[in-house]
Order: sequence, then structure tokens, then C-alpha cells
Amino acid sequence: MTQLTISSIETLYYDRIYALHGLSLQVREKEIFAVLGPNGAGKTTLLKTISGLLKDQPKKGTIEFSGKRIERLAPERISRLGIVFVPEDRGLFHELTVQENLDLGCWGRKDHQIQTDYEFIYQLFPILKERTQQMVETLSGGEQQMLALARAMLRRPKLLLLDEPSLGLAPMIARQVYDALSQICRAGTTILMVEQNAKLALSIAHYSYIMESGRIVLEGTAQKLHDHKDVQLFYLGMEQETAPAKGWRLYKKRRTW
Amino acid sequence: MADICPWNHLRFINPISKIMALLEVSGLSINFGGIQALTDIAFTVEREEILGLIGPNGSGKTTLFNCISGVYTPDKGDIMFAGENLRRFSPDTIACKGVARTFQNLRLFLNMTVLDNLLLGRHIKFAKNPFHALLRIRSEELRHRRIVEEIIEFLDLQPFRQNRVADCPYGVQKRIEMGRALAMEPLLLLLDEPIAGLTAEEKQETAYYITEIRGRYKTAILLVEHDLRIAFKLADRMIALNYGSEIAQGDPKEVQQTPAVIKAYLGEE
Amino acid sequence: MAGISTGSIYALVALGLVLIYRSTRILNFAHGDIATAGTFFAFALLELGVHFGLAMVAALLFGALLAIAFYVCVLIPAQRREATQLGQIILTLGLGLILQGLISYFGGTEPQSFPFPLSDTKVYQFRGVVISQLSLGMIGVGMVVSLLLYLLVQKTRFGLAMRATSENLPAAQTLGLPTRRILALSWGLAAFLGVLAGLFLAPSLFMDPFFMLEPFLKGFAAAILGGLNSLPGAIVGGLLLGITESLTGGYISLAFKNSFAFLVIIVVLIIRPEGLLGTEFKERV
Amino acid sequence: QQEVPGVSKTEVVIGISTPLSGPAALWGVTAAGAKAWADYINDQGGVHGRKIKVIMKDDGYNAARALINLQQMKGKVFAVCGLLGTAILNASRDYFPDNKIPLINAYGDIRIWTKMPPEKRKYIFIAYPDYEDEAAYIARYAIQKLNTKKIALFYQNDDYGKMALSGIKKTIAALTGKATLVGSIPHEVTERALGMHALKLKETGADTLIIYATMTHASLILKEAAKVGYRPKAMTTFTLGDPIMYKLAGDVWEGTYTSLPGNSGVPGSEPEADKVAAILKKYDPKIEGKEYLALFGAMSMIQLVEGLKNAGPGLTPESMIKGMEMIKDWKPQGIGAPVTYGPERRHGVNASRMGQARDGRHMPLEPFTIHKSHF
Amino acid sequence: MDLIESYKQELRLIRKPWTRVWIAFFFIALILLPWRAPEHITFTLTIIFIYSIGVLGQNILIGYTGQISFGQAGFLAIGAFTFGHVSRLGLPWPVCLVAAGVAGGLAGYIVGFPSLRLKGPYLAIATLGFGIAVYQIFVNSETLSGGRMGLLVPKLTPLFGLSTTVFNYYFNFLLALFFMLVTYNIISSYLGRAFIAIRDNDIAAEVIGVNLTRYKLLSFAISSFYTGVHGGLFALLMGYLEPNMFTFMEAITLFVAVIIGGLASVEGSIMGAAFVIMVPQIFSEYKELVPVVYGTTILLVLIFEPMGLYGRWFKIRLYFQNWPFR
Ligand SMILES: Nc1ncnc2c1ncn2[C@@H]1O[C@H](COP(=O)(O)OP(=O)(O)OP(=O)(O)O)[C@@H](O)[C@H]1O
Ligand SMILES: Nc1ncnc2c1ncn2[C@@H]1O[C@H](COP(=O)(O)OP(=O)(O)OP(=O)(O)O)[C@@H](O)[C@H]1O
Ligand SMILES: [Mg+2]
Ligand SMILES: [Mg+2]
Repeated sequence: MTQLTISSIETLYYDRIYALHGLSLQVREKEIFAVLGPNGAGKTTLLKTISGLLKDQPKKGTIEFSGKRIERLAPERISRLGIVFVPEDRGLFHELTVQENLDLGCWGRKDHQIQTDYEFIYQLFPILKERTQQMVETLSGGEQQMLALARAMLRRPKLLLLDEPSLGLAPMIARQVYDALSQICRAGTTILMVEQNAKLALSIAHYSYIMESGRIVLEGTAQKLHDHKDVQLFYLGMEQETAPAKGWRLYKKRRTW
Repeated sequence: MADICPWNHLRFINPISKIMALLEVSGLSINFGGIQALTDIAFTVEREEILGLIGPNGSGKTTLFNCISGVYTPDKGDIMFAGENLRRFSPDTIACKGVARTFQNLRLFLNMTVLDNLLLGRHIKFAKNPFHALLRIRSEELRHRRIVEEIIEFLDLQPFRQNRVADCPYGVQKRIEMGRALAMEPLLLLLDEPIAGLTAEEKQETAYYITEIRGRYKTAILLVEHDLRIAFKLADRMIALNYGSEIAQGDPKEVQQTPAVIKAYLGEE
Repeated sequence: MAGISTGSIYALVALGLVLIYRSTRILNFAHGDIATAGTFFAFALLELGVHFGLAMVAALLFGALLAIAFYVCVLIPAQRREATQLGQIILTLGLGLILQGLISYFGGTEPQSFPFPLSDTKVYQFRGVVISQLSLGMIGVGMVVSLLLYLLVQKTRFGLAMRATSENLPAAQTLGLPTRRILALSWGLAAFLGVLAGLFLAPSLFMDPFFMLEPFLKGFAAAILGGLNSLPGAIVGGLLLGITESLTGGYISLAFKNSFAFLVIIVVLIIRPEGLLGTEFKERV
Repeated sequence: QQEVPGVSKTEVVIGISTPLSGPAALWGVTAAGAKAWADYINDQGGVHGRKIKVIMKDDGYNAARALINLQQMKGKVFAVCGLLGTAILNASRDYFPDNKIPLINAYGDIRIWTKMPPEKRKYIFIAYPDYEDEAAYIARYAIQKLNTKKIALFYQNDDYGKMALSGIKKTIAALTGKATLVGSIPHEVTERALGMHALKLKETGADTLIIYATMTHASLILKEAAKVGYRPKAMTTFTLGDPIMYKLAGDVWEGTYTSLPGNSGVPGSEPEADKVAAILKKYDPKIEGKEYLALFGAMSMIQLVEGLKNAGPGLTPESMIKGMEMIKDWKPQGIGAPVTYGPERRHGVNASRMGQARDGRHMPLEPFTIHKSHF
Repeated sequence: MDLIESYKQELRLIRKPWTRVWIAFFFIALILLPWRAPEHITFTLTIIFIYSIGVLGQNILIGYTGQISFGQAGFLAIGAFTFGHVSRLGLPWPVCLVAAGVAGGLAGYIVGFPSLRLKGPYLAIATLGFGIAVYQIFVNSETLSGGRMGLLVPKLTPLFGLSTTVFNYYFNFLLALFFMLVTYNIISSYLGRAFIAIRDNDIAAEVIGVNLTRYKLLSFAISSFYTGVHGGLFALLMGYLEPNMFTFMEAITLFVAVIIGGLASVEGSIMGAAFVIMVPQIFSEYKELVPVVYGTTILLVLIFEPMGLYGRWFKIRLYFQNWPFR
């Protein structure tokens, strides 16, 4: 069942610069969706538009969440519907401690599973448990990323929007995070993520989109994209394995789409 | 792109330092209210060398950078750079000595244009004559402008030249920051996760830039990176940290195979 | 002793300022004027023969509503257009001017004495220390209010949400915190404190459209002295400032009393840039 | 006939720039009084068929703004009345002679004109007491009539307060050995926590306290002094002759000696003053409760009207000056000390008389003492 | 769109030919104004010119370097009284003006030291303390404040047969113009860039080699030099000084001007100065409601134009750039 339907939205910066050009996509419930794309493709813009952080955007088009129109709503309202967004800059409260940040993640929750959720995230990110009283600003980049993810998970979202969740994570942790994501997806959370680490992303995603300059240029199941030649070249960096060892080639091959 | 580096002839080469390593860190330790972020770190960086720095999250890589660039003062240890101990210097003096860095969470001047950001990189090289500022004598400005334009060309930043940095996509911001560091004509460049958050294609581009920087500008580079495929390719040597102490050092291949590194960092593949 | 009673007033004003700063990062320049407006409102009610307690409650509510209205009608639209922090400070200044003008227009510019059940001239002596009934009441009320406020802000999640909202509004919004309500409530509470200070000050300082100017500036200084993000700091700062003033006034020089008080503040700040009880925030990279 | 700015067949325009907003706004009531009197005159048919039109502008007690106001009035007004504030008077010194606009009365330190060459003073007519003379008078009264031995001064820390200080010093020097000045405590205009000041005053042990401060500060200091059990004889300057003081200070005000101005009267104690005050209140109901200041302001307008009358129907600055100079030994509406202007005399009246606060009123205790006119 | 052919061209102050024409028109209008406009407008503009120098200084500090100062009244007083005392020695006005600026600048340099450790509101209070201290020192010292009668300052004698008002107008116009150009030069040079770098991100600025100590102090010194000159010119125009002219309200006025005009913008500073002088003046006949009207205009401007008046101007310019093809 589709949970999120975006149909031909247009988002502009300064009322002049188009970042999204009539983009449409669908996200089905309880699945993981990955959006890939080069710098400046508008991936971040897409997630921000959905979560309502761009004022008065999208200019055109509709966004539907579980049958309810949510475009141009205030971010609080959108968030209360169960959409949680982890932005590129992680959106942490730097002057608060780790514990306080996590507590804020539970805002509005009154169920009894908070405790088990805490255990889940501490098991996933043991370092956070060591750092509960530390001010967020002093955490390392990766630790901040973990905290942001943990806080988002504590909210038990219906739809989780992740902007580059593996950014700055060590390879081992990144894999663990992805395992955890599949796990919470199975437990009932839909995930829409923007990711550059295509290999990891495609390994857990059910479906994925490739976005360039504000449009979806390619979509398909993870497997299909994985086998696509251009995707392999540009996103999975396959060719690099076979590239001549003597140096790096600056190539700008034309894409077939 | 001009073939010869425009500023190579300006470089002051200390005859003694020719035999010495460019950077020699020894016994470096720092502690933040109970958290031992670095313990007794020692390593050297030679001229024109790329040294890879890896380690799990929170292992102290950025802290090490902060110590070298003077943002933190280490509790113990020495940082010898071209014959001088940087330990007690302020960040701006260290910058003048020829150490440039980028940041993990970008620290650009968001409200300025890309061009101005790069020109700020040239700040230490300006002949600072207040009368030039007051009387609008712009010869100095033009001279640096030329160098900056070359960097812009080199890093493919032309489309963003006059854009406000805040409006540029994340990947471009990373490149701008690298350009800003490069504009300082550093002897040693500290790069903190320069390729995080890029697509494979862009990663390779950046990797290309990094080798080119070393090749053309004769800069030594200290590189933090979590994408190991690239890191192992780029680095001449490598050092791995865990919980603030060194767990392996040496040839990338060997480091990759050290059990401690696999356990703490890579995980079983 | 004189120091403690003026200090407790400074503390009360400082508390209001800190409350707003903590939740919005705005220095509220209209704080004094809102307090004045509330006090004048109470005065007007008293003239109409309203019972004192009732008038007081009405004035406190009036002040709170005024501040909330300002937040809703002025600050929210301005924020929607991406007003800067400094711009919002100037907005409060504008509100201050407007209130000032309206108060002079409706309330008159001449000084007036404010009837109060506690007497300012009735004094008690404790071992040579003189304190008036009013000051005693003031210290008492000040302590009770600060305690309640402390409990509210420090021991409930409301305070946490307030700090979160001030630090990173978009993040707080995406977490679903009711930011508008939190901010409106903080404005209301702060104004409440301000009017309370005004009501206690009016009988001892006389009431005219500018009578809160000096206490406001001193309260501001006290808030900084104690650390802008700390409620206990506001109280400590206020008392300390009051005592410093009366000591320098008493033993060094009356004419340079203010200068000395500020000198002390500057010295303290240079040693502790975040204020006495403030928490330091150091950016790391 | 040449055109005179601000004068037409049916109208003569008078400019007033005064603090109507800001911390000094209270004094703006003087302008309201002046305006009300002008309205009253207009209802009486005006002067020589001309109605008096008042342009009133706010200057917020700021010299630059006052200057702009005056510049703006240039060419539109015939005369300016009741300028307020020493800084403003000083900054606008050259304005009146340069533009040939008469200034009829101003409130501030009158000594700024003494230094001016007489030909430049031609357009200036002042009926305002000199602070120093008044303070000297108060001190003399205290020593001679109240048998004071030790005097303390509580004063506002600016030129106003400092003139009082030097006036008192002069008297004490003149009456050698009779009394001493045991202390002088300044205060800032903005501060209102005066507990410390009261203690200091008590320490001086003075039996007479002379106060040169605003109404607020005077009441506050008396209250604070009472709190610490210090009840000296209080003597104050004329600006505190306002019955509002009773409302502010309450019981502690009773018995205070307050000097009363030579150029105005005391509503509530003098029938002549009451008569004028009643007229003023009729024309501007907001004056209710502030009659003292309003009357003070209206006195300037009364003089101006007298000047206009004397000037005759052909109104020019020159004829106005002639008209003002014709005022000799004249008590406007029977109020105050007699005013005299002349070609050599522009400081029309400089007088004081002692009064005392009794039963909610300020009662004059003796006739006017006329001080030397300064210019 | 016009093409820029060289960097040199790009560095020019005014790049587009049409802009040049507009600006030329504007200046000609300003030059001819005293001959046409009523005198009070000339006079008001004179005061605006004087204030724009102070506002420019304040903008260098707040807008460009990001350091808040509430002590501006102190610098004003120092500048003004220095001017007054020096000119009473009989020295010519250019010397006095430089003295006023230098005295202000020195004071600023000293006041700048707390800024090395303090930020935002903390710095604001420290500087506020400075302002209050200066006021109290002047009030309590008769030698400094010129005694209880205040300090009389010799005024300018008009040259070239102009009237006093007109002469003052041109005099201050030229000075304001001079300071405006200097400001443009400063902010587009390495100095200005370093200031902005400190404002945007002080750690990064330090790491790329900007010496925080030097540039923060420099910024304070430059800004208070401007303010000192403002004070001096004010003294010259008023011909009279007393400490009460430089209270906290004056500092607030400058502060409001900077923000209403637009942070970090030279044109904005001028507009801000015009705003704070003109608005209360225009409404001065509203009597006790002047603050209400003034406050309301501030609210309206900032609600609808949070970037200040300059923001609006900027938008109009953008609008006309592709007008009528929108
Ligand atoms: N605040 C902004 N103002 C103006 N333009 C912007 C802004 N943010 C982004 N853009 C522009 O919108 C386009 C899309 O940017 P966006 O940040 O969404 O890219 P992205 O796909 O997230 O890139 P990256 O992978 O680097 O994060 C870019 O061309 C960028 O220049
Ligand atoms: N100023 C500080 N105060 C307290 N703790 C700090 C401070 N700076 C760093 N730390 C701690 O020191 C440890 C090392 O941090 P550092 O940023 O160097 O890690 P890193 O190796 O760069 O990690 P990542 O790969 O996640 O960026 C972290 O656990 C961090 O919490
Ligand atoms: Mg992005
Ligand atoms: Mg790091």
C-alpha cells in the first residue's frame, strides 16, 4: 500500500532557482526506499520539502501521506503525523546533553515501550550510553550521526526520512546501522533515505530512485538498479576495481538516460 | 589550467628541514574531563606524502587534527613542524607556518561567495597594507585573484563562483573548503573526510584532485577517511587509531590486515 | 540589607529576561515597558475601586497577554520572513517605544504613588539593619516565585523543550515539539514576572512611564552577570549586583556607583565569560 | 508692506518645541498650559484681530531634534515660546538673532545668555529664576530664619544640581561662620534606589537638607530618610512647589520649605493663580492635577500676549520687541513678581519667595525677594 | 547582461553603466538640494550625514564583524569632547576632527579587549558598562565636561559666501561621502573579508590564519574612530556639549539605525540614519504619541522587511533589472 505519494512537485529557492522540477514518487508502506543522485540533484531539497522545512514550498504539486494532503503544512504538524526527518546536518541540540536530546526524541510518547527502545538503541550504539551526560557539541562527527539516528528511532515514526545516514560512520557501524534500519522497517516503519553509499543502500532497499537535477531519471527495484550498467559505473564505482593502477582518470562519461 | 604551479618558486625551503620529516608528532595526549581522546600518539609525515588516518567513530582522528592545527592545546607531547614545535601556537600562527585543514562538519563562511571564501584562504599571503584597503589600490587583490581563479578552475567550481556558499550543495561545499585550504599554499594539508557524502563518481573525482594536489603543489596530506577503498588507494602509509591510541601503522595493505584494525574498525566482511 | 532588597528586584527582572532569552535568544527590551504597562493597568483598576488582590491578578494576566499578543502578532510574522535575531531585538525595542507612548498618553507622565497593602515606610529593625515591610514582602515573593519557576523550568520537560526550541528551531519543529505554544508560554511567564516586579517596585519608586528603566537595565546586567542561560544565575546575579552597588555606594563612591558595579561585572565576565552560573558553550570543530 | 513670517491679517503663529515624549515628558505640560491660554485669548477675540495659532512639536529633550524643529518653524512662526532644556537653549543660541525670531521665555540655565553680546540678545526675553540665586536665597533663609547650622545638599548630578551647590556655597561664604555645608550627595537622574543616599545624608548629621532634584527623587529621598529615622528640615527648589508632592511623598512632605518661583504662582493657595488655572483647565481638561506646571507655562504665553498687544496692529519682530520692552513692573494676571523688560534688560524677572507645605497646600511665607537680573 | 572582461573590471565600485547614471543623478540632486529645498530639510539632511558616519562605524562592528556594542554613546562623548577641547585650544577643525576620531579609536581599541573573550549579549553588557562609566566620568569631572555650563565649541564660519546651514550641509555631505567611500574600500579589501570571516565563523577564520585579536581590536578601533568623528561633527554643528547629550538612548539610536537600515550594508547604514532622524521628526506634531508612531514604523519595517530598508531597496532593484519582462 502506498503511504507517501508525491506528484509533480516543484520547489524553488528564492522564488527563482528551481531545485525540484515536477518530481513524482511513491513510497510503499513498510519498505525501504533509497534515493541516489549526484551533488546538487536536489535530494536534500526533496526531503526538506516533504518535512515542511521549506516555507511555502512546494510551489506546485501535491504530497499525500496516508491519504492526507501535507504539502505546505507547518513542520510540527507534519512531524506529529509520524514523519521524522534526520537532516544532513543532523539537527541536534548542541548545547544539550546526549540524554536530553534523546529525551526530546520521546516527546509526546507515553507508551511503556520507551524503555525497550532505549535498550535497542544503546545496544546499537553502545558509545552513546557511555556519553549520556556529555554535551552534544563535543561528540565526534560519527557519534553525532549515531545520536541523530537514535533519537529518530526513539520517536517510533511511521515514515522515517534519512538524509545520508551513513555519513561519517565507520564501515562497521554503518553496516550495523543498516541492519538496524532493516529491522525497524520490518517492525513497521517506512524508510525513505537519501544515500551516497549506493552499495550499502541498495543492499537493504526494496526499491530505489535515481535523481538528477531535480528529476527522477531512473527507478526500479534494488536488484534492477544494481544490475544497471550506468548505476554500476557512477554510483557503485564498479569500474574502478578494474581501472588501470597507474593513476586516476578524470572521466566524464555521458550517461545513457 | 596552467602547467607550472604559480607559487612553487615562492616556497621557502629550510635546508635542515629537508632531511627532517615535515611533521613529527610524538607523545601526543589530550584529555577532556575524563575522556582520554588521544593517548601518546606518535607518527611522522614526510614531504609530499599522503598519510591515511583511520579509526572507528570517536577514536580521536578529528581531535588529532585539532591539536595539529592549534584549535586544542594538547596536554602532553610535541608537534614538530618543519623544525618548530607547534604545540603552543595559536591557530592563526600555525596557519601562517603552512598548515591548512578542512573540517568534518564544514566550516565555511556561509554568507560569502565562493570567490570570497577562497580569497580568504589567501589572507595569510596578502601584503597587508591598510592604505591599500583605504585607497582602493587593488594590485595585491588582482595578484591573488589570479591564483584563486586557477584553483577554481582546478576544482571545477566555475559554475558556483559568485554563488553564496550556503546555497551550494553539500558536495560542492566540501570542494570549496578544500579549495580554501589549498589557497593557503600549505606545506601540509589536513583533510577530514573529504569524500564523505559523495557518489562513487564524485568520490573518484575528489580522489583525483587529492593526488593532483600532491603531485602539482608538492603538498603533504594527512587524510581521514571512512571509505576505505579510496583511502587505501590514496595513502602511501596509514595509521589506525582506536580509543585514542594507535593500533597499527605502516603500509596500507598491512594495516588493513592487522587483526586489531579488523576487529575495531572494519568488522568481518 | 538595602542591597538585598534592591537585589531581589533585579533578580525578579533578570528572571524574566533569562526566561525569554533561554527560549528565544532574544533580549527583550520591552520587558521594562511591559512591566510598566501592567502596573499602570493595576493602578487604573484600583482607581476604579477594584479590590487590590483582584487588580493585581488582572494586571499580571494583562502583562502576560500583552506579551503573548506581541509574540503572536509581531514576532511570528517576522520570523516567517526570516527576521534575524538582532532584528527581533529591535522589534522588542519598537514594542517598548509603543508601550511607552501609550502609557504616557493614557496614564500621564507625572509621577504617581501606588497604593499597596504593604507599607514602604513601616520598618523593622534587626540588629541595626533596617528593612521595610515592603522590602520584606518583596524578598519573600521573589524567593517563592523563583523557586516555583525553577521547579517548572528545571524539573519538568517544559524547560528542556524551551532550551531545545531556542537552540535549533527547525530541529525542534521536526521533532514535533509544540514550539509556538512553548514560546508563547515563555513570553507570558516572563511578562508575568516583569509585572510582578513592577507591582512591587511601584510603591517604593513611584510610578511613571519610565520607572522600570533603571531596574530593567540593572536586571539585564544582573542576568548577564549570573549567566544568561541560568535561572539560579539570574537570582545570584541580581542579589550580587544589588549588594555590590550598595557596598560601592557606601564605601567607595556614590557618584561612581554604577561604574563600579559594571566594572565588577566586566571583571567577572572576563574571568568567566559565560557568567557566574551560566554554562559555557564552546564550539568544537 | 513687507511680509512678516507667521503673521497674517487674521493669525499670528507661535512655535513651541518641548519634550512631549521621553523621560522629560512631564515638563511638556508647560506647553499645554501655554496652548490653553492661547486658546482662551482666541476665544476672547485674539489680539488685534489676530488669532494665536500654536505649532507644538515634540523634541524628546534632544538638542538635535529641537534644532530641526526650530529650523522647520523658520519662516512659519512669528515667535517661539517656552523652549525647555539647557542643552537645547545652548544649541539654539544663535538661531533667534540669526533669524530675527523673538523667543519669549525659556526654561533652563539662564546664564548661557549672559555671555552673549547684547545685540544678539535682542530677541530674547526670559522670565525664569536663576538656579544659583535661588539656592543662595534658600540657604540664606535657612540660616537666617530657621537657624540652621549644618546644611546638606541632595542634588541631581548635572548643571542644575551643580548651580545649586555653588549658590549655597556662596551664601555660606558670605555669612561666614553662621553655618557649614556638611555634605552634598549627588544622584543620577535614572536611578531610584536611594537608600544608600539617605544613609549618607544621615551620616552628615545636617539639620537642614536642601533638595535640588525632580519630584520623584525628592519624594524618594525624603521617604528613605524617614525610613532610616532621619528627619531634617527639608528645603527644596521651586520645581517642587507642585502640590503633586503631597500625593507622592505623603506625610513626610508636610512642613517642607519650598521656594516658589518669581514668575508664576501657586494654584491652590493664591486666588489669582486659581483663576488662571481654572481657565486653563477649561481649555485643556488634561491639565487637571498638573495645574502648577501648566500655570508655569501659561505665564509665558500671558507675557507673549501682552507683548503682542503692546506691539500694536502692525506686527513685525521689531514692533514685538518694542512691545515686550514696554512691559514694566507688570504682574501678569496679578501673579508672581513684577516683570520688567527694557533695551538693556532681557531677564525680566528673577525672584523667589519661601513657601511651606501645610495641610496639603504650599503656602507662601513671605513676599518676593527680587534677585538681580542677569542681563 | 553585460560581460565582465577582467578581474579589474569586476573590482570596480560601480560596475553597470546605468547604475552610474542613477548614482550621478542622485548626487547631483543632493548637491542642488540646498538651493531648492526649505532650510529645515537641508538641516535635517546635515544631521543625517553626521549620523550616517556613526552608523557606518557601528555597522562595521555589528554588521560586518558581528560584535555588539552598546557603548557607542561613550565613544560619541569621547569624540565630541575631544573635539571640543582641542578646538578650544584654537586648532583648526581638521586637526580637531582627526583628534576626535583618534581618541574614539583609542578608546575603542581598549574596549575591544573584552571582546576577545566575550560574545553577544555578554559583550553588549560590558560595552554598556563602558558607556555608563564614560558618562559618569564626564558628569563628575568639570574639567572634562567643561564645567556646569557645558562646553561651548566654536562653530564653523561659512566660506564662499554660503549661509551657515548650506555650508554645514556641504561640509558634512563631503565628509559623509568620504567615509562612505572609505567604508566601501575597507569592506571590499582583505580587512573587510577578515571581519566578515570572524562574524561568520571565528574558528574557521582563525584556522585559515586570521588573527582574531588583531582584527577584532581593529574592527573596534575603526568603528569607534567613525563614532568619534561623528561626535566631533556633532559638537561642531551644535556648538555646545554636555554629558547628558550622550546617554544610553543615543547608543540605542545608532543600534536601531544599523538594523533598520540593514546589517552589513553601506547603503543601509545611510538609510538607517535617515530613518532614525526623520521618522520621529516627521511625526513630531503627534505630541506624546511620537514614540507610538515611531515604534509602529519600526515594527512595520522589520516585520515586512526583516533585512532592513536596504533589503527592500535591493528587491526593487532586482525587480527593475528585468522589468518589464517578468
Ligand atoms: N538554501 C538554498 N538556496 C539556494 N539554492 C539552494 C539552496 N539549497 C540548495 N540549493 C540549490 O538547489 C539544488 C539542490 O540542492 P540539494 O542540497 O538538494 O542537493 P543534494 O542532492 O542534497 O546534494 P548533496 O548530495 O551535495 O547533498 C542545488 O543546485 C543547490 O545549489
Ligand atoms: N571538547 C571535547 N570535550 C569532550 N569530549 C570531546 C571533545 N572533543 C572530542 N571529544 C571526545 O573525544 C573523542 C574523539 O573525538 P574525535 O572527534 O576526535 O573522533 P573522530 O575520530 O574524529 O570520530 P569520527 O570518525 O566520528 O569523526 C570523542 O569520543 C569525543 O566525544
Ligand atoms: Mg544533500
Ligand atoms: Mg571526526
